[in-house]
Amino acid sequence: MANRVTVNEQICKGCGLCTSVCPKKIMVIDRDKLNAKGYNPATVSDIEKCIACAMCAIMCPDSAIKVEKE
Amino acid sequence: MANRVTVNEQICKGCGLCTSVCPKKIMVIDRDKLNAKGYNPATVSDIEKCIACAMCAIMCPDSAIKVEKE
Amino acid sequence: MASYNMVFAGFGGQGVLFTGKVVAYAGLIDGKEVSWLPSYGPEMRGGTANCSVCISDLPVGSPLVTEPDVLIAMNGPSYDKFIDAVKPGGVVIIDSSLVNPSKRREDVTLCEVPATALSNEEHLEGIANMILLGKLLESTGFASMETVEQSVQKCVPASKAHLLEHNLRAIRLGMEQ
Amino acid sequence: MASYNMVFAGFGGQGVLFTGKVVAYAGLIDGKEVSWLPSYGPEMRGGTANCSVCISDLPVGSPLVTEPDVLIAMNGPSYDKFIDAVKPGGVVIIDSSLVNPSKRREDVTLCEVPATALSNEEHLEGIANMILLGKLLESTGFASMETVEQSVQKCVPASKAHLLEHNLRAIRLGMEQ
Amino acid sequence: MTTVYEKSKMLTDAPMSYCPGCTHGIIHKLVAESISELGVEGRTVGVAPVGCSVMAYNFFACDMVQAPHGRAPAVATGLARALPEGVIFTYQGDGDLAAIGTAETVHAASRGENIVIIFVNNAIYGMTGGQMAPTTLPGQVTQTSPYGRDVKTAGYPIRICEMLATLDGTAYAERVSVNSVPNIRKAKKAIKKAFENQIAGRGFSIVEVLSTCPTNWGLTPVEALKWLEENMTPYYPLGVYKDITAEEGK
Amino acid sequence: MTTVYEKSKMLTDAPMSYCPGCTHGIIHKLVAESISELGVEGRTVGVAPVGCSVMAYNFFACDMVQAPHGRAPAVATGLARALPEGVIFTYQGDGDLAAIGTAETVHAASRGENIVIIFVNNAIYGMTGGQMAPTTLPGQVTQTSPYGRDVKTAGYPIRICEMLATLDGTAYAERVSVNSVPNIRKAKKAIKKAFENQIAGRGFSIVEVLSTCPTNWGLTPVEALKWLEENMTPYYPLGVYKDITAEEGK
Amino acid sequence: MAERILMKGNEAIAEAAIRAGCRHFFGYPITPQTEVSAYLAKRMPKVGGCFLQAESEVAAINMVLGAAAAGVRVMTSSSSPGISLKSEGISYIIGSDLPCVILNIQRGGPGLGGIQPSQADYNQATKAPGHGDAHVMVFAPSTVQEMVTCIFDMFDLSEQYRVPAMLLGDGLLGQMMEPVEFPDVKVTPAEKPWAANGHQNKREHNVVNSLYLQPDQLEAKNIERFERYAQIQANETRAEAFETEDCDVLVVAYGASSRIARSAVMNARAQGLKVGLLRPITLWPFPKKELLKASKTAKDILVVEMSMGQMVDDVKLALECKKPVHFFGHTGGIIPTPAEVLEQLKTIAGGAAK
Amino acid sequence: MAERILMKGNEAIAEAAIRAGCRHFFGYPITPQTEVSAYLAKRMPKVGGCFLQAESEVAAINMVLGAAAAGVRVMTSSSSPGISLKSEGISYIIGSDLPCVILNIQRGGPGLGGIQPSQADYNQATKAPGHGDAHVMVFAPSTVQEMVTCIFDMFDLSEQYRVPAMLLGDGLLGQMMEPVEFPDVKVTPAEKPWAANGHQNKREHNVVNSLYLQPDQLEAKNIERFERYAQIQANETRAEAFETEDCDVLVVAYGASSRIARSAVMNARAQGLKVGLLRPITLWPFPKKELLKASKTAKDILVVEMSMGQMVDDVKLALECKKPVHFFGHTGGIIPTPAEVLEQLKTIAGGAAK
Ligand SMILES: Cc1ncc(C[n+]2csc(CCOP(=O)(O)OP(=O)(O)O)c2C)c(N)n1
Ligand SMILES: Cc1ncc(C[n+]2csc(CCOP(=O)(O)OP(=O)(O)O)c2C)c(N)n1
Ligand code: SF4
Ligand code: SF4
Ligand code: SF4
Ligand code: SF4
Repeated sequence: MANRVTVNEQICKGCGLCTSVCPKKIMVIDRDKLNAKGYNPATVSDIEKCIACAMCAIMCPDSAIKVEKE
Repeated sequence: MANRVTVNEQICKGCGLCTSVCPKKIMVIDRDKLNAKGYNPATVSDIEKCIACAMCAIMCPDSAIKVEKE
Repeated sequence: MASYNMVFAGFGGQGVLFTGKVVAYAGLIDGKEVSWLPSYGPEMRGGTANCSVCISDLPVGSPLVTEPDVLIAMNGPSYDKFIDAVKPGGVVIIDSSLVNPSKRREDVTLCEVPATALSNEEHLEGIANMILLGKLLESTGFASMETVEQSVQKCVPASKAHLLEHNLRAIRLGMEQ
Repeated sequence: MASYNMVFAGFGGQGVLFTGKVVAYAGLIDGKEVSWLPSYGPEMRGGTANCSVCISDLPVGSPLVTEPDVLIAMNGPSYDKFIDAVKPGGVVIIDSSLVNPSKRREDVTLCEVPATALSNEEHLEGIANMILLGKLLESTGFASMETVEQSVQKCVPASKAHLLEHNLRAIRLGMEQ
Repeated sequence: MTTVYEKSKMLTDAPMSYCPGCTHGIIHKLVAESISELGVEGRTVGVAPVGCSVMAYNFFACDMVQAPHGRAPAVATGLARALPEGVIFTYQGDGDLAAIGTAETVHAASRGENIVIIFVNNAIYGMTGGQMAPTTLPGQVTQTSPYGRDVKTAGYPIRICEMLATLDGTAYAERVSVNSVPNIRKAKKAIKKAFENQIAGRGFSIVEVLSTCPTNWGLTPVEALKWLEENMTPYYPLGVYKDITAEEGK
Repeated sequence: MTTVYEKSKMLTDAPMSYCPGCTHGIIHKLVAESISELGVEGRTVGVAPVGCSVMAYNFFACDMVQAPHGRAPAVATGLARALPEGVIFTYQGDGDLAAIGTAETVHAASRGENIVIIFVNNAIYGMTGGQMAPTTLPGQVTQTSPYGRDVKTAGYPIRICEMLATLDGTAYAERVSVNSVPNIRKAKKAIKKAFENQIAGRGFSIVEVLSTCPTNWGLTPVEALKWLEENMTPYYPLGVYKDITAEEGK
Repeated sequence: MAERILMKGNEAIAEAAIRAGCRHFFGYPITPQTEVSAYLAKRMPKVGGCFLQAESEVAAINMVLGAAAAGVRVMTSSSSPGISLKSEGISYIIGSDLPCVILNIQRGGPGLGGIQPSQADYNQATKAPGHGDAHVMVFAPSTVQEMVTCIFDMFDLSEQYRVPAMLLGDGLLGQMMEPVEFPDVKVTPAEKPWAANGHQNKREHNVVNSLYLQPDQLEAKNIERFERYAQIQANETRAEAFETEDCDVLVVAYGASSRIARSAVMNARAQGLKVGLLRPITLWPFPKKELLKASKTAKDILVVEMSMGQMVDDVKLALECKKPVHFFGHTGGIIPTPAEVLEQLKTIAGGAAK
Repeated sequence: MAERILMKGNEAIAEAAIRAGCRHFFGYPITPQTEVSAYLAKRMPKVGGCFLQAESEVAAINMVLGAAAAGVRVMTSSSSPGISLKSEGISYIIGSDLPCVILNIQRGGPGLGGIQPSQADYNQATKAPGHGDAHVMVFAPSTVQEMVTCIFDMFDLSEQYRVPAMLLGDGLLGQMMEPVEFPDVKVTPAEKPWAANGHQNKREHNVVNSLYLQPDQLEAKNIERFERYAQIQANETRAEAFETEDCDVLVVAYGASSRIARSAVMNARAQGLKVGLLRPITLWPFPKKELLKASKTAKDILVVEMSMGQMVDDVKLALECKKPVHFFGHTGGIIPTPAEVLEQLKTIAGGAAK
């Protein structure tokens, strides 16, 4: 079983800071989605690779990310 | 002939700063005189001893002293 | 029509303020009384932007358009915000690539132009607004094409003169929609 | 006399403000309406100080005395400044050790008390003002000696209580002049 | 599952009004987490400035007062004097703190006022649309330095920590950055330490946080992090400028 | 006979309004002599503060502007920008410069504004009757620190030269004293140098002059000189805190 | 009742504040009100209170904002130029609905002006204490004793209505000594559930704020505040009428100038002139109904001020311009004399008699 | 005449200032007037002028004082809270008899308030721009073009009378674009023998000052200044009358709200209502005689403002309270609509008809 990363898509502003710090490069902006405020939210492309380092969450200015460890 | 020290008695406030720095102790407050503002002006007690060092004049906050050298 | 009261609305960055300015300048060139008023303040950042434009034969009173004859909406929130205010009989032009008009009104003319899609197809990236302007021109005739051309010339800064032709092409494209 | 309007004037440091306060307090002890108003501001420093004191059966209007019934002048400039303002029939008390009354008025009573000289003689250094207060008491009877004694007690701060007797002695001395 | 990271309870649910990728949000988190970890939410009163963080009163879950532009240290002084048990902090931008608020900042420090100042230095006026700040770098283009800041007419940037460190009342002054995860971790430590100082009554603590303004710098959020690192940190060296606890330790 | 010393022509005939023995008068002389010796009376504009020296406009024989309390550096900035050929100086007390005028002082320095500031530090508010100043020494009794300045509630004195020396815009900052003839001679050199800097366009120069306030210190003028030396100089060390000409020279 | 003692106006205010439960004072020195600070610097430490000399008037008023936001009784003091500097802060305090007491012991203006008594900040105090639609309650006592009673009321009313209260005095009232006694009342400050003093995890977080980015919210806030203003105008006007029952000429004057006017009225009565005095004690709210009542028999009104004539308009408006309103005053620190006012009264009465 | 171009109000002011010979600007950013600074930051260096962003509004107004004292044309700009901060400096500038131009592009208040258009600083501008007996000339243009013409006049008149001039605009006028053309006039600033710009050993030293410690001197100075004020009141009032000849109801409104009022009047006329508009262009001096003339036939007056009603009193006073004065307005940044004003006009006209 994998770790869990939850992005609050309504709060996310698609700034990409999380994606820039993810050591596994699995945090990505989802260009296909648009939230109510008009932003493309971040999402995890491959949760299996997640090491729960929480770099993304620490970096997120909007506290949109929750990281849980197996 | 001696040096000349002129105290503008109307301007002098009798503060005594000049007397405190005179190396020859010849600059004194004249307790017998009172100027229009109610101050006892400074005066030179013994001009012969004056070395025209101008210490008194340099110290005088009210520019009341003029020093001339022989 | 003696006067046009228009609202241009969308996300910041979509060029709605610029579009409004081109329209106002066209009015000026035609010798009309005109005004242009942007929304301003922090809500502009990351949020929506809009401006009011008035073109009239008489001096403009309030430059703030609260009951537009014409609404150009470039995103959903803007459409939602202004659609109810449009005067009966008014014209509403939307970028249908971005706006999915949830609410429809029977008493206004709705022009749906997939401006963003078109701009991408036609290598006119970033000037979907000019396509909508073309549609506005076509549907209201608020000015002549020549006037609008002059107006665009006025509004495009010298440093970006090379984009002039692009803009005009986009307007023409919009007129054909 | 229903009211006294007095001016106390001299150099800063001569205690004119304090004298005025003692007089005002005496009025208060006697159940009168009183006021005390100092001159204030930078001109006080190194310059002259003065205060207005009113004692009256009725509420005091302007606490600023412009036409004194009584003037106590402790230096020449003060005498010169206020002598013309004294009401005809008024009383003028001067420290004649310090004031040489250049101008004399026929219509006022002038009491010349060599207060400074006296105070030095009588080992009452620095309280020439109290000697003048004694003279004031004697010449106007604005209050009783008992009242003034109480007043001095009020006005001398606890830390200086040992000076009380000196003050009273000075006042008595002044009354005898 | 164990939670490795989640939103601090000292932050309200109100979505933050900052631009996408603006590091104001990160700094908010660090402040909230520090207060929360120290368990003093209930007696904390924060002071919001005028600037992009003017609505900080909506984001922090402690009592908050909104101050006039630049006067947060004075407002905090009033609070601190009225609430001896209170934990008082201000959150201020560089225009707020280092321009209009210079006197209030210097004097709160000089008085050793028992408050924490979180000083967000983003080298520009964010809220009003990108004017030159006292901290704008030489040559930097802003709305009011359109040809680049010319030090000959517009003067030099002010290094606040260095300046305040000269004052006897300053207990703690450190400059940190939030441009990377390691720096964020250091920033968190500094901010927490400032609050610890406050709780211990050590007096005036300021943490200067280098921050981004992607919107007015005209960069993407990620570019902005890099610009900060490459341009701001050389001019504003990170580090501790004063720490009376360290001095005491000596 | 040759004149060894006489009243400067840059001083008017108006008798000075200072208390007997107040060293404001000495500092006036040094300013006047410096301007006179540099031959720039005709293009000098001075700014008078609010404080005992408020009427400096009556004493200096150059054009003068009276500024609101603390704002002399801003007024001087306006003058300097309007008169590129002007020689602009301010003359300010410690309440004026270091309390209410802190922001204006720091920013004029930071801008490297081409002005001279003569800063008269007498550790008290003279004109208003002896209140605590930012420069009042710990323990010093004043009207508003009647039990002696308690640094725990009233804060610490500010050392202005040290603080301004941290700013890039400051060209020259020196602290001098006028409590003795040798010190007066040094003070004169410093003041003259500040004006030379101004004339050469080197930017912001400040000379802090330790001065007495016999009246509000409750001392005789001569005692006051001694008090200054014994109490103020230890806290406010004399010396050069910044000098770009020296740095250039290196 | 306690003993009557002689006290300077400035000191009496300071003592009254302490007795009214004020334990926080933030100020900056300025003539002619320095005694307020000097007194409190001595007294506050003895009663466990806080006296702080701020670095400026701007800082002082914002310290007041902070302390008031925390819910304590707080006061600040200044004189004319310092009040101008405070006007942004005052506007914020108004906009944040905070209670506090502000003293303006006026001096001559404009600019640095002078330091002698003046009443030339009337318009600023009553009409524009800061930017925006904003008012403070303005009290204008005329004796040292009344300064004391006003201070008690000001703290109470300010809390009751959540509107700052300003005492508009002047150098004359601040500097003079008069007998005064301090009432022996128990003070009970209002509950302040809105205060930002730490929620102790027991309630939602409080916010003290004057920002409303949505115009409709800002308008609603302003309208709500003006409803409180209307209550104040209805319930809190104060004035004293003196010899007004049958007056032909009514003098209107407040504060220091009302003392002079009162003497003039007494002298005029002694000379058989039917004149009276209406002395507003609150300047905002302006005592309209009191003025209407006092002026019933009057044919002419004479306003006496230590300014170029600032209250005149309020008098005219209160009377709906139905009676001629004359003005006499001095400005710049000159105190009018009773004789000058009497002169005016004679001229007007003479004119009216014709 | 030059070409008509589209320009924002704020930018047009800035350009007009440059063309009026202003080469010195000191300001501090604040919404909604930032474009003034932004424009001048670009333009000033090109014309050899000085644009300086001060560290605060307090510093900015004192830089203005310094530059004005040196004799140059100088301008500063701010919005409501910033103007409060400037009030001490403004009072000093008045007290020093210096000319300058001050912009207040008003926003909602009090306190931080909001950033949308407002007219709630009317009282501050016209009655108490600072402490003391003090006035500035206040201009209230209603179009971008008129802003330009006002700016030229303001520099000239300010120098002529040695009284600062304030442009009282608002966020609407500052932010909107309208066609504007710049007059091609040659500017000749007044001689300034009083300037503190270095005596060059050719004259006595000049002093720019507002301190007069002797009350009689301060009073004399104030009286002399009020004589200039009286001249301004006699000669410099400006207003525009629109459809007033036969009106039953006269609307009085200035600046942005006068535009709305004008639309309402046009609509009302179209509906047969006899209504007119008097638009004050100078607020101080208030155009009394123009108002009296315009209101000749009117039975009712309606004042429209973006505030809680601040000009109302001036209108009443000008009319000596002889006609009922109604008020309609919004505050806090809400812009009234012509329809709302029309509604009011109908109600009043209906009432009047009865
Ligand atoms: C007295 C006053 N002056 C100016 C303003 C306008 N203003 C609002 S925020 C701001 C500057 C904000 O910059 P900064 O403090 O650096 O914070 P940031 O927005 O960058 O976070 C200014 C000048 C104001 N509200 N009040
Ligand atoms: C705005 C304002 N605040 C306060 C004052 C009152 N005031 C006049 S001088 C002064 C302080 C003077 O002290 P300092 O600057 O140290 O000069 P000194 O008198 O000692 O030479 C103060 C507070 C004022 N005139 N204006
Ligand atoms: S950092 Fe946060 S706001 Fe930015 S993209 Fe990632 S989740 Fe979204
Ligand atoms: S120093 Fe000057 S003022 Fe003082 S006593 Fe000597 S001569 Fe007189
Ligand atoms: S303007 Fe700049 S500082 Fe303000 S929220 Fe946006 S990015 Fe952040
Ligand atoms: S009060 Fe002090 S500083 Fe002022 S003139 Fe007197 S001695 Fe000098």
